[in-house]
Amino acid sequence: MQYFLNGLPIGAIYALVALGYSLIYASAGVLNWSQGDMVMLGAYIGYLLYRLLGINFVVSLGVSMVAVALIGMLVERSVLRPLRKRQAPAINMVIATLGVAIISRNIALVIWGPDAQAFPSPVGSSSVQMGSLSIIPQDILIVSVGLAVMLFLQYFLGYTREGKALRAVAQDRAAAILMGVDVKNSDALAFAVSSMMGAAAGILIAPVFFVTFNMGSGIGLKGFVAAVVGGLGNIPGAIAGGFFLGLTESMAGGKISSGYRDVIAFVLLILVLWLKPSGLFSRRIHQKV
Amino acid sequence: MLIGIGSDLQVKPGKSRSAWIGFALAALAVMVSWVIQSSYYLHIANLIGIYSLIVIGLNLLSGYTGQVSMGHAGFFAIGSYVSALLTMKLQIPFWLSIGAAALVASFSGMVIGIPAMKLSGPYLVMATVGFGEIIRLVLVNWTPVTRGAAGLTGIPLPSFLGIQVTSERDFFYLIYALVLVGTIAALRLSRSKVGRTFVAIREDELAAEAMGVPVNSYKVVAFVVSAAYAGIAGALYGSFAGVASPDNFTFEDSVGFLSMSVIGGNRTIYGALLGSFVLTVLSEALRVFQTYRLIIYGIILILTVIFVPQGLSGLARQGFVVFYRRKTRAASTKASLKEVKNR
Amino acid sequence: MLELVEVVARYGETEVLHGISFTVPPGRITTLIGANGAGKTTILRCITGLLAVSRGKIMWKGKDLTVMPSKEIVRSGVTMVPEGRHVFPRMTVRENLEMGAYLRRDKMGIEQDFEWALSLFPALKSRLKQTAGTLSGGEQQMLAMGRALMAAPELLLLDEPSMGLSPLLVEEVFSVIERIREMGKTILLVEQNAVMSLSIADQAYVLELGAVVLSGTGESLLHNPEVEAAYLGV
Amino acid sequence: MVRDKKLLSTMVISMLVFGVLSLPGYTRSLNEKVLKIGVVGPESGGSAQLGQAQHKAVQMAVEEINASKGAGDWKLEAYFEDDEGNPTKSANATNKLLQKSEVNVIIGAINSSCTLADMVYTERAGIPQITAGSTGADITGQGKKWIFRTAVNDEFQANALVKYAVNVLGIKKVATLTAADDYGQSGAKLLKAAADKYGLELVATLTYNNGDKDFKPQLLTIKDKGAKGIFLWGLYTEAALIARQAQQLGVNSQLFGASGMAAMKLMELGEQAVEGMVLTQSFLPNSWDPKVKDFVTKYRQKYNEDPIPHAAQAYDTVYILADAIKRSKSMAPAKLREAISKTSWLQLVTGSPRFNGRGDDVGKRLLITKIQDGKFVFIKAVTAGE
Amino acid sequence: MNPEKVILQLRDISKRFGGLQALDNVDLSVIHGKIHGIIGPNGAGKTTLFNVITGLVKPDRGEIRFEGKTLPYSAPHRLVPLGICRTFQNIRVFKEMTVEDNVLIGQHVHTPTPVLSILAGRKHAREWERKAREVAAHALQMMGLESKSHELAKNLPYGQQKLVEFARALAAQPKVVLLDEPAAGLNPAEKSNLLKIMATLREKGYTIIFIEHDMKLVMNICDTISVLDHGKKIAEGEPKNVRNHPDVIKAYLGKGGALRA
Repeated sequence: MQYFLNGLPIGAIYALVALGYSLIYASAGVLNWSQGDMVMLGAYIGYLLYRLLGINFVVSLGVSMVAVALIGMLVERSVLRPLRKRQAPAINMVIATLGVAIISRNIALVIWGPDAQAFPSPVGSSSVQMGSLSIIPQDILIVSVGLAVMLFLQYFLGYTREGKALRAVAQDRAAAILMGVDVKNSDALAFAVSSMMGAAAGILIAPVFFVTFNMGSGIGLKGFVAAVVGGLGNIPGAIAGGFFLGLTESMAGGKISSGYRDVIAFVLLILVLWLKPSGLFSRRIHQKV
Repeated sequence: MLIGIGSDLQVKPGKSRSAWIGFALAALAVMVSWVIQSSYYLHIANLIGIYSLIVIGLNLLSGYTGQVSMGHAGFFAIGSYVSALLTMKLQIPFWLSIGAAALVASFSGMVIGIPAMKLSGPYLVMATVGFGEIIRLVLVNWTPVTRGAAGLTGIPLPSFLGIQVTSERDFFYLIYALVLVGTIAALRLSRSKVGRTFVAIREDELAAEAMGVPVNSYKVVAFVVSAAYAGIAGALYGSFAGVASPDNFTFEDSVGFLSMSVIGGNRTIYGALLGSFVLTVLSEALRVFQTYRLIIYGIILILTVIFVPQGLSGLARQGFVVFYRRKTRAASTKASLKEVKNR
Repeated sequence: MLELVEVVARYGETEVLHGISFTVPPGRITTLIGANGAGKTTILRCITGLLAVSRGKIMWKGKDLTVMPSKEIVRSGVTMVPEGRHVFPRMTVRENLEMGAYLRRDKMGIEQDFEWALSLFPALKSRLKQTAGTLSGGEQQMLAMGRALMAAPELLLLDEPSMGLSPLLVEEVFSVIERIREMGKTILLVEQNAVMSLSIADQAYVLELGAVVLSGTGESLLHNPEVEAAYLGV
Repeated sequence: MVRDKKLLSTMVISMLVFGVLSLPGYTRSLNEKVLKIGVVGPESGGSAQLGQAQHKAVQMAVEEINASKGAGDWKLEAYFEDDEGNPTKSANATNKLLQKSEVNVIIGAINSSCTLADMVYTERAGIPQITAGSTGADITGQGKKWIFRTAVNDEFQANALVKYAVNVLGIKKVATLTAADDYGQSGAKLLKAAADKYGLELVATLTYNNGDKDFKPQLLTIKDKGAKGIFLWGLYTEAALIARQAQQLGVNSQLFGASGMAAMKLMELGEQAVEGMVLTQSFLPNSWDPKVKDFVTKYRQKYNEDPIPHAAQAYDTVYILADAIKRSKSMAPAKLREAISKTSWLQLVTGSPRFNGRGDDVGKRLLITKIQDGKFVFIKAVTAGE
Repeated sequence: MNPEKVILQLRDISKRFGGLQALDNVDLSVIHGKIHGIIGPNGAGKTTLFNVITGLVKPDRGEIRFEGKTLPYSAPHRLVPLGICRTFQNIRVFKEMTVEDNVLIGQHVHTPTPVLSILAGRKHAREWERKAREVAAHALQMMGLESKSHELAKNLPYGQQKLVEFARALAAQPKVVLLDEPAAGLNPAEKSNLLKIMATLREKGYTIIFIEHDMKLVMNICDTISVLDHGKKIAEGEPKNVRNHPDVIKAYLGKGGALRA
């Protein structure tokens, strides 16, 4: 039970990152490997505002999300758009986003230095005992804000004009064009929203993980795993995949072996992919001949 | 005749071609080794040779067959450890240990190739990333055999046909001899029925299947061949570096190999040599920029994939086509254009 | 009035339209018929900006559509119902219809058109909350048409609306097309079902291999033996 | 066929250009009294904190020594190369330093895997190498001639910690939770040996991978097994996280740590969770020792941050070199090596260095400290002889 | 019943995709050495039928017999060696490969893969390669593409790409060739060329099944025509009978025989 509780907050973080991968993949058809580094940038900007400038947590969260969203749009415009224009192969897009990851990671290193920075939890770090279980306020914050952000995303995609357009592009790009949707804008929007999710994950996890320049690589990879398990491009799948991975890790680490925890997670994933090649939580799509 | 960009396949087989290429490359290698005096440069050249082998294999898999792997550090690691352990613990001769490394790596290629044959696109990438990470984590945690994170030290210098390899220059000959053999083998393979079938699978899996190609088996074969190259490179690396530790075989290394493959042009064999040359030299040359080095590296990476989408070998070919067209009458080109218009 | 002037288009290196010219008179149904591969769908793709035109002009209300982005083309009143419906499968029927009005801001008008679309396709009324992917083929066709109407188009392009539908449904779809004309819309209809489309068309063009080979009123072509020949190989 | 030729000629040309660029410029002059020090360390990548600290400390020491003529007539020059914590890159960097910068001695690297990779080349070139950061047993255990180590000895630390736990705190049941890297794995081995030696019951030996953020599964296992003491062996980021998560989970065991995590950052990141933790370290920033005070003040002034132990060790290493060149009066590698090996009577920040036959510094004193009110509080000092 | 030899026989083939009954109890007998046309309006299930025959789609029900033996449902590549090969409705040539290489892929099952010999650059491998290229050249000659053999397939005009696909299928030396809309998008000259090629093949003893929309072509060359509509076979027989079949006219042109009225 304690393992289950521990898996939830990390699962929520993975879900947020996975949402970023899925959203971009669905609407722009690109694997964005710099997703993890948007988490890092979000955490640093949050650190700057909340810790160094002493700005209110909620405001810091909001400002950081917006700032990283702008960075995401910049990436879309300066990297992805030229690649798309030249109809570069998908693998070039992968390398390009990996390049973005390398650049952002090292810019952070130059600006903020190599040391981990503490990010005080806005809700305190002492835990509450409930019987044999201990509950940590920050974890509650992570899960609740995480869920709130996901709900916000659901609202955005389900009820706003731009959000619906984004979904339309993801489901049928050509038809969306025929409805008058400007797909270039929607690509930029997908990057913005995904980066925002990443930034939220970054700030939420910062009190737990601290803030480091290379925190993005691990989270990014796990988020990708979660997105793939959920079926790339599938929004509810990404959320399910995130929690699934978080809980699996927590259970595997606790019950089997801590050193081999990630091995177990990866083996499981390859098996999942083998048995259900398009992700655990997605429907099969038929190839037309 | 129109020359297509980015395929080795259009060259008609000539009887003495591969022998000629072999001779040219050998001559080149000897020449280069004369020219390079500093053992730092020889060291880098050797590293380029080792990377070339990996990237040749990666090109056969990703460029020819269209199966993108982001876990090649895993095969590289397996080659390194197998060869190192065999030479250290069982005193097996170096050349045999290379064979064993290739064999075990190929086997692991098959193991990952089987689930991978059902996968494509990001799902395949995921599986290969997972594979690479599994290998690395096993190396770290399986301490009784791999000695954990400390890695293997004191891997003996290889001796070959009774000749003890000691200096960077000796390694240069050893490594480039294998690069030569590897390049020729890959060229022959790529221009044979096997390479043709690989490309057909990349171009249209379903059509290939419909033409009687056992697509799944060929995909596994591509993984096996590719892994063998990485395994051989790993064996060389182990004895070259003298040490092997999990830190050599990270996700970042896999990404590096893939970048070399793409930047060099993954649809040719030469591209592998070009890519490993350019990126290795680049990352060394950028050392002068110290802290900003990796930022610049990232920017160059992005600019290259944007502006040279076919990779450097594609660029070379394109340049050549322009050159060739100018030189010869483009009669057939015109004729085929006319045909289009008449339709 | 829509007017195509010497339009040339290609897919990659292959030229598929070799200088097509024709006009679509306002308030009428114009139909393009012809065998598969004749270039009918390509023409629609050119008009909506999905495919770049390599030469020629497409004039609509005094403007050349070939230089406008798709968004502006939709805004200028041209909407297409693509072949194979292309509804948004994981959106509800209501959301699909709302997507049709993506570029519109007039709430009242949207509301009206929504009601109108539902009155044209009453089958959709009970399915508003269902996701479009779960609809039958005929319902999807109706949804796609309804969605296009939500854009309040002046010119409606229909690509093979009868494809894959049972005869009864085909008749229903065609009667709706006639009702849309009654609302004063201009319709360009691409069809394989020659008899059906010619019988409702005011104006018709027969395409073969990227060129117009016959034209006339629907009625006249209906009795033209060459049309039959083109279809039945007589 | 024609295209093959073309491609090959392109390659020939590029290889030739590469070759010409590499034509060596022989500029080494033995008359100039400049000692070139090559410094290899991870200035980017996961262990950048250590590499950058080393860079800063060496830079500072070199400037000081040159300003005060601390190496007699000799001037020191430092050449820094980043290895990203990757052994291949580290070997490249070492080769570059040896061949291009033509350094006389190498300080580095920090990650053991990198140091081991570098040693292959310093050994081949016959140039002394001193690592100020790598603690892996293999480094001095291979019987290599040219390697020295000024990092604090791990075996010594493990014994001191375990002894303190048994004798002073009376703890009988303990667990180890160590990083799955070389540093942590050798620490785990040494701790186990020490525990066996001093009769402690080791109820769990757990590991984590570097970069892990969630240690709760391990901590819960430890809690279940009822360990009264937890020995940590790793870097401060993870140590702080472990301490915090232990506190959150209500794991009340005494925490022990080694020098790798002894940094002011540990308190900053761990906050009250690390209170009461017992650590061994070679260096205490708030020590009364004037040498230490001086170093810390200067470092703070120059870099506006607190030095970590690695910085102190690297700083001392440069002083060892300055002393050695003064005595050897020659940059000839053999003489330099000889002089380094005979280092004695120096009073430096981390002790009074002496090298044993394997190249390990056995003159380091070890401080047992405890964290109280966000500070390291000195408990006692031990020296290797004890 | 039929004196001629039935090479391929389908019995009660049904296939359902979600809500769509793509094939509904289809029976089909294809006579050896004949050209068998399959027609029907868009969405009638023609391509699905091809996919079932070539193993791409597993039928829900029914049996396929080829040369008297029940054909197991299996991967397409296992059916090619038996003598079944096809082309696709939307061209699926290997775009980045030369025309010759495209055709060589068609020969895949008939050429050995002497890997060791290839790696060693031995004569044996080169010899096989040379032979394979001869066969390919022959197939291309038949299509009139011999001058294009070294061009990349993607650089050819549409009509020629279709022929490349045809040549590729023939290179597999099939007994039965399935052509999915081979004439779609071809100009009259190319169409008549196609007709000639098909007639030649019939003379050589090939059996051809083909889907086509161009009625003229179908009526001219087919020995038998089957008409599908909504997954059901609604008519079958010689061209002239089928052409006048009221159900066919209705299915094809829309309302029953309006054109004739």
